[in-house]
Amino acid sequence: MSKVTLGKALNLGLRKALEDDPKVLIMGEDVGRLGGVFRVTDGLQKDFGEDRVIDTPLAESGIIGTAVGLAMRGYRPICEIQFDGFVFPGFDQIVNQVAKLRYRSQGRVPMPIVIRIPFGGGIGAVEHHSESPETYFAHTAGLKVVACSNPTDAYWMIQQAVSSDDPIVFFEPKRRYHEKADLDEEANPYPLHAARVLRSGGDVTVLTWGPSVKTCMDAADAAREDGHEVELIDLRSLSPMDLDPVYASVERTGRLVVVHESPRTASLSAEVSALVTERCFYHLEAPVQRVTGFDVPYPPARVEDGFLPDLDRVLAAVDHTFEF
Amino acid sequence: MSKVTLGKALNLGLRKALEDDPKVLIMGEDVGRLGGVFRVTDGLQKDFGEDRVIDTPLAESGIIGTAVGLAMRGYRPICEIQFDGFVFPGFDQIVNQVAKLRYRSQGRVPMPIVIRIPFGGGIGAVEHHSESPETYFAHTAGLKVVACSNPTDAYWMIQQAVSSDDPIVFFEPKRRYHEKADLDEEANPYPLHAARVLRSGGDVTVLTWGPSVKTCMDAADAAREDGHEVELIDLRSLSPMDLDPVYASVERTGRLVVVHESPRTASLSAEVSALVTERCFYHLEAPVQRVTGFDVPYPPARVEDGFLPDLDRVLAAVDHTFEF
Amino acid sequence: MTVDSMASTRPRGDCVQLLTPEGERVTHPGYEDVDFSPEQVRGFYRDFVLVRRIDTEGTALQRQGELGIWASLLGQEAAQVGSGRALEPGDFVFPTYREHGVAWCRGIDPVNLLGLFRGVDHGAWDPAEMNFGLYTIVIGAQSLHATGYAMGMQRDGAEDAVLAYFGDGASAQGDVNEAFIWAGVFNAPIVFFCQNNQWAISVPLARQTRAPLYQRAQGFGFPGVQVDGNDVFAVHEVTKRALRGAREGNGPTLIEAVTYRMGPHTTTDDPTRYRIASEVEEWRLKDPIERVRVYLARNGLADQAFFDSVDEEANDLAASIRKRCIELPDPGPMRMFQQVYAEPSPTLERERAEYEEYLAGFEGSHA
Amino acid sequence: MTVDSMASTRPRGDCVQLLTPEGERVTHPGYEDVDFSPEQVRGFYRDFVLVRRIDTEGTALQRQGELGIWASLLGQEAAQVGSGRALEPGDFVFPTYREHGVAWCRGIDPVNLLGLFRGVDHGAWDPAEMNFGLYTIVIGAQSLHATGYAMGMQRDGAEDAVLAYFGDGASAQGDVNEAFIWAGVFNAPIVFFCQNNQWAISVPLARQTRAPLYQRAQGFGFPGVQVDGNDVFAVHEVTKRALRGAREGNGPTLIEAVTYRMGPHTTTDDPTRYRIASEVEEWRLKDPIERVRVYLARNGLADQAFFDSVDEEANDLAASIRKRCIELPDPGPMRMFQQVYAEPSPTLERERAEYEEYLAGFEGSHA
Ligand SMILES: Cc1ncc(C[n+]2csc(CCOP(=O)(O)OP(=O)(O)O)c2C)c(N)n1
Ligand SMILES: Cc1ncc(C[n+]2csc(CCOP(=O)(O)OP(=O)(O)O)c2C)c(N)n1
Ligand SMILES: [Mg+2]
Ligand SMILES: [Mg+2]
Repeated sequence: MSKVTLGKALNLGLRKALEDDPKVLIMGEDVGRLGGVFRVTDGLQKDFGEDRVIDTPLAESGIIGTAVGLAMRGYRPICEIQFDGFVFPGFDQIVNQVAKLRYRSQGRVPMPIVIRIPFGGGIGAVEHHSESPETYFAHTAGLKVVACSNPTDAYWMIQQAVSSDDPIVFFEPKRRYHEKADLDEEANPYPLHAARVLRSGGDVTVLTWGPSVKTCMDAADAAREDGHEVELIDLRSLSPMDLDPVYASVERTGRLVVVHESPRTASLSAEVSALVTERCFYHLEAPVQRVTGFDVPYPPARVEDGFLPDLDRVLAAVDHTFEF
Repeated sequence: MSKVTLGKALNLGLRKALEDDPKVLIMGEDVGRLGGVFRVTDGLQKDFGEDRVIDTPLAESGIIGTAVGLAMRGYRPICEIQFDGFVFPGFDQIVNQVAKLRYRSQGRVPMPIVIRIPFGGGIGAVEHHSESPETYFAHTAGLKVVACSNPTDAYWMIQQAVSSDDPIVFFEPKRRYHEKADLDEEANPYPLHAARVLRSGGDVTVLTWGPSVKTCMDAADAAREDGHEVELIDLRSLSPMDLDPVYASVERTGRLVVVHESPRTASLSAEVSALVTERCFYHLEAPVQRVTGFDVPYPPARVEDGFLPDLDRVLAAVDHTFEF
Repeated sequence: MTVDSMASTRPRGDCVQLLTPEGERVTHPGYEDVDFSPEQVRGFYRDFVLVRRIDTEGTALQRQGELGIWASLLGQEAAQVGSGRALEPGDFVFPTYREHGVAWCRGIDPVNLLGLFRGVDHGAWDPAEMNFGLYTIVIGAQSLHATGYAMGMQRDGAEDAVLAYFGDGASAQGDVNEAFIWAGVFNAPIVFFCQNNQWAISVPLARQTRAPLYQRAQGFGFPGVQVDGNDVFAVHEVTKRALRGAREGNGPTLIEAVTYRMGPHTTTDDPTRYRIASEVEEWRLKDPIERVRVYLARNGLADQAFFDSVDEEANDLAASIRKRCIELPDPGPMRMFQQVYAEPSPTLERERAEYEEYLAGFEGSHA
Repeated sequence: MTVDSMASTRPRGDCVQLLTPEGERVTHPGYEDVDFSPEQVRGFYRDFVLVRRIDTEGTALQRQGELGIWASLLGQEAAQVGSGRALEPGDFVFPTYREHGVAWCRGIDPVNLLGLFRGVDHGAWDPAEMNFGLYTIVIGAQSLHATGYAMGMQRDGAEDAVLAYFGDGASAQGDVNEAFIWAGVFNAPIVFFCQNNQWAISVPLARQTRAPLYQRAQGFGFPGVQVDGNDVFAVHEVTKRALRGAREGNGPTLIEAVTYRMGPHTTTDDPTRYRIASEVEEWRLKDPIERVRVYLARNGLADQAFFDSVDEEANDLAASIRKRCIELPDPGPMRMFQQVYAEPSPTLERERAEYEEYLAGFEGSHA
């Protein structure tokens, strides 16, 4: 076991995927020679060649659209979108083609495409570089959506995504790229579409994903000092959502806080709230609380600390669940 | 007062908008000579000229993107997207530009753009012609989103949308284009962003919009026969949502059913459920019920009756709220 | 103009034509050696008649309520058959929604084209089996799929090519232009085949481009050829050469086939609202079938028996299509939940199960 | 090639150059009459030095943590000043995120460029007041805004034009090509100014296009001109003519200014990972400023006192920018909720109010 960063774990996972299947390709802007602006594909073009790790022209619709054709030809393309805000020029190809071709063809045309998107804020960037667009994709039938939050998950989830025959939008918490943890390359991987209880606790359930997992872990530590034991769940798969552990937890705690960076209206926390309320109607001691980005465009960097759910806002929501 | 179709009411409203302000333009595919594939812009190019009613090249990003430039120049463009599924090639310009330019410029660059989208199913069409993409826009901060459901609203709402200084995505229930009702052109228009109680009832609240309003009205009639008085609310404004009448109603009825055609996951009914549960936690007799499209791509026309919320599914949900 | 003017554009005479509307065989610089065997020409004629008959049947079925809509190829038979018959077995086609003639050349059972228009499916054939992609409705989207597919062929070391269809209207879409970029940069084995039928629904060509379409290619670094799209000889030869070039590693070509949409955009369209009858009449004189019939007859390459037998074949085909169309099984509501994903989604499974239970409730109540 | 080959492409000699890297005044067919007054040339030089100093200061401020990031224009001064100084007051500019030199020509206070990179705002000037759009980060998006704006000018009967900037990488985006379509079809008064600085981050020009970029225009039906982007004389004259043509109703022109990004893509980039030092060195010999300095000195158009005074002005400007940058007020968290909409949104009002209350809670706890 070695300590690696989340970015390096993705790099190792991608390398493994390229090694394991000659049909796997990587394509995107600057993914080749440069190794990606976050170095996630560092060294891969050198080792697998320009035909498999492809620096593309600067056009996201082109990246996704040609990946569709490559998939039809039997390839398994992994597309990198450079930053969250730049996925939208490729949105039509994702929503109208990637998501629908299997359905359109009654299963004859598989779409084993992975679309990697570094997402979320907190890196002090200019506009379009800090967004959390996961809701758009989770709302789109035909896609699957996952988000990793730590090096071990990153390493395994990217490989599982690549070997899935369904198209997967793969979110990477960009401000956690440099965080290190032990990576066990021999471990039995956890299922891709399963949520994971990271910490058990009987007082209140906190559900989150991606970059907010660490925030919530810190909040759980702080809550303990306030006398509240938090059960922390990393959702991991945003579509389909695996809410069984959440239902089970809420049936014990009666309290749920959902935390994410994307704007609130019609977000995944709304869906979780609706489903949990439906399922645990008689168990809830308080309405589901949501700690989210606000319904504003992502603000300038010097304002983002206010936009992002932080430890204090999570704690305030946890406290609030005890006020009903 | 005259009886006109919903499509004709829109046509009259657009004509009024063109008459009232020389800066108003209409642009889109086939909106000129043909008058639009649904004839909503019929006769307008003839009367206002090719410079104001513009047949554009076939490119949605171009339509929205040039509208942005025209708006910066002081014009008020009304863009027609021919069918719901074809808005996605223009999605980037809508999400990254139309929605964000006011914010980006600290209010210096207004974006008085209306994007008209005929939406929803039930017309037996081929793929991409029957979708309900309202959630994507309601989730996008910086946009406002409305849906009309009857001729009078159509007539007034389109004019209100055009005179708003905010960008508005304007949904038109395409399978209701031919439905007729009285149009009072002298009436005091109802506020654009307000929900409207269409029918009072004390047993259960039903909230919906667009093409499902008629479905729910029929369901309310049927429910009465079953002994349930339905309070029916037309949401009208999907962003921002005006839920005050819904809260007030649910505080009386304790029961809420939300009905829409778009797929369910992370849709507006999820948001309504989350908000209503938060606000009316102690009043709810049953969890909020959702009657929606399923989480599948829009199916072939001969299957769409199963996909679309119909009277029976609404009634079943209404009944279900009494089972808690 | 105040700055360097455009390089000179091709003269109109550059439009390749090998058979005039009057059925006269002519030649074109660089095309002197081209030859078609009588059998081949009779083959084109047969394709024409059958394809037009399929199309007429589609329109008739729509009128009778058996199809929700139909997109007629009337007038574009030469563009489609000429190019479709230039394909080698390993080549792969990406169609729009109007390529019934190309589908025919690829061996797609015509009844399989109808499911989409009847609303029983979104496309009924296996692209991998027929080397013919599904009909694509979002304008221009398939041009990028085609380019990606061609890049796959390249990576496979295959000596095949892609033939990608789109319309004059589609030429304005970002996707089509991005496809030109990609194909040029990667030297992909692809032929872009633009059927310029003069109209995108009600919008005329001049609203989609300021320069002739075939000239677009040059600015992207590959050749563009304009061809009389109603002349099957010219279309066939130009497409054959372009496909061969692609297979041999010379990269992409754009072909602009100048043709005309004789009918409405689809059965729901009323073209009298936006175009004048005389324009249609003018194009009727350039009918792609008539000129081949005249050519065959005048040169003694086919007799009345041949023409009669083709007509008879067309009648039989029409009857069979009609019958099988009406018999197409309705998919039933549960189709809705099938093949959304390769690997099951619990969310969808739950929705499916609940809906099944809901439907079962009705059965109970009817029992 | 197996099908009709491309029409001949312009010879390299078509690239307009009026001042060599060695500072020698040359001419180009059609440009024999061009003349620049000594004052004008000294003006270019002054612009160059000040703009480069603004840029150096941007990089320095980033290194010292005062800016989050900085996109340097180093090497592109002639392309930007040459074109920027060709503008008439009524013309309107659509920049990318690197047009600091054009902003300077439009009279934008340089400190206003820094807010975006410091993270205090997304753009600090009023486009309508400065006739200079906000910096646009989504590659290519502004090309369509520019075209729409030009269509607005057309409708207003204004005798003005739009100047739209984008990069070599941007030329591959669908939006840019759609802008070409629109501009051509509507004969919009717009000049597309492509700074081909050879790189899109780490991706070289050859990955964005197979043909030289200026040739793209021809396929869309309007002229394309290639110009030595490091030659301020040539850039200025070519841009002036294109803008004049646009104003006079001759429609769009594409200008490809061949230049080089001497620095990293932004301060976070490390270009040694993807390009070789000798390429950079080669371009250093083509420095746009040096050739004007040599021209001025050799022709006795400026003395040492002039050069010294410009340097001094640059020092003062840099000091002022630095001071005012550091003093830029922090917007404070409530900025987040401002100007999302023109007319209030109850949803947002509630979020704002709740957050304000939440923040107030802290103040209480600190009191
Ligand atoms: C992205 C998109 N926008 C709009 C439409 C609606 N639409 C269907 S066909 C058509 C015109 C297509 O014209 P062209 O490309 O010339 O092909 P043709 O129909 O003439 O064969 C339009 C606008 C669509 N299908 N897709
Ligand atoms: C749509 C989009 N995709 C990706 C990016 C990330 N990105 C920023 S600059 C850049 C390269 C731009 O190259 P070019 O157009 O040549 O302009 P230059 O930076 O050289 O001035 C990329 C890929 C972006 N800003 N927008
Ligand atoms: Mg056409
Ligand atoms: Mg560049």
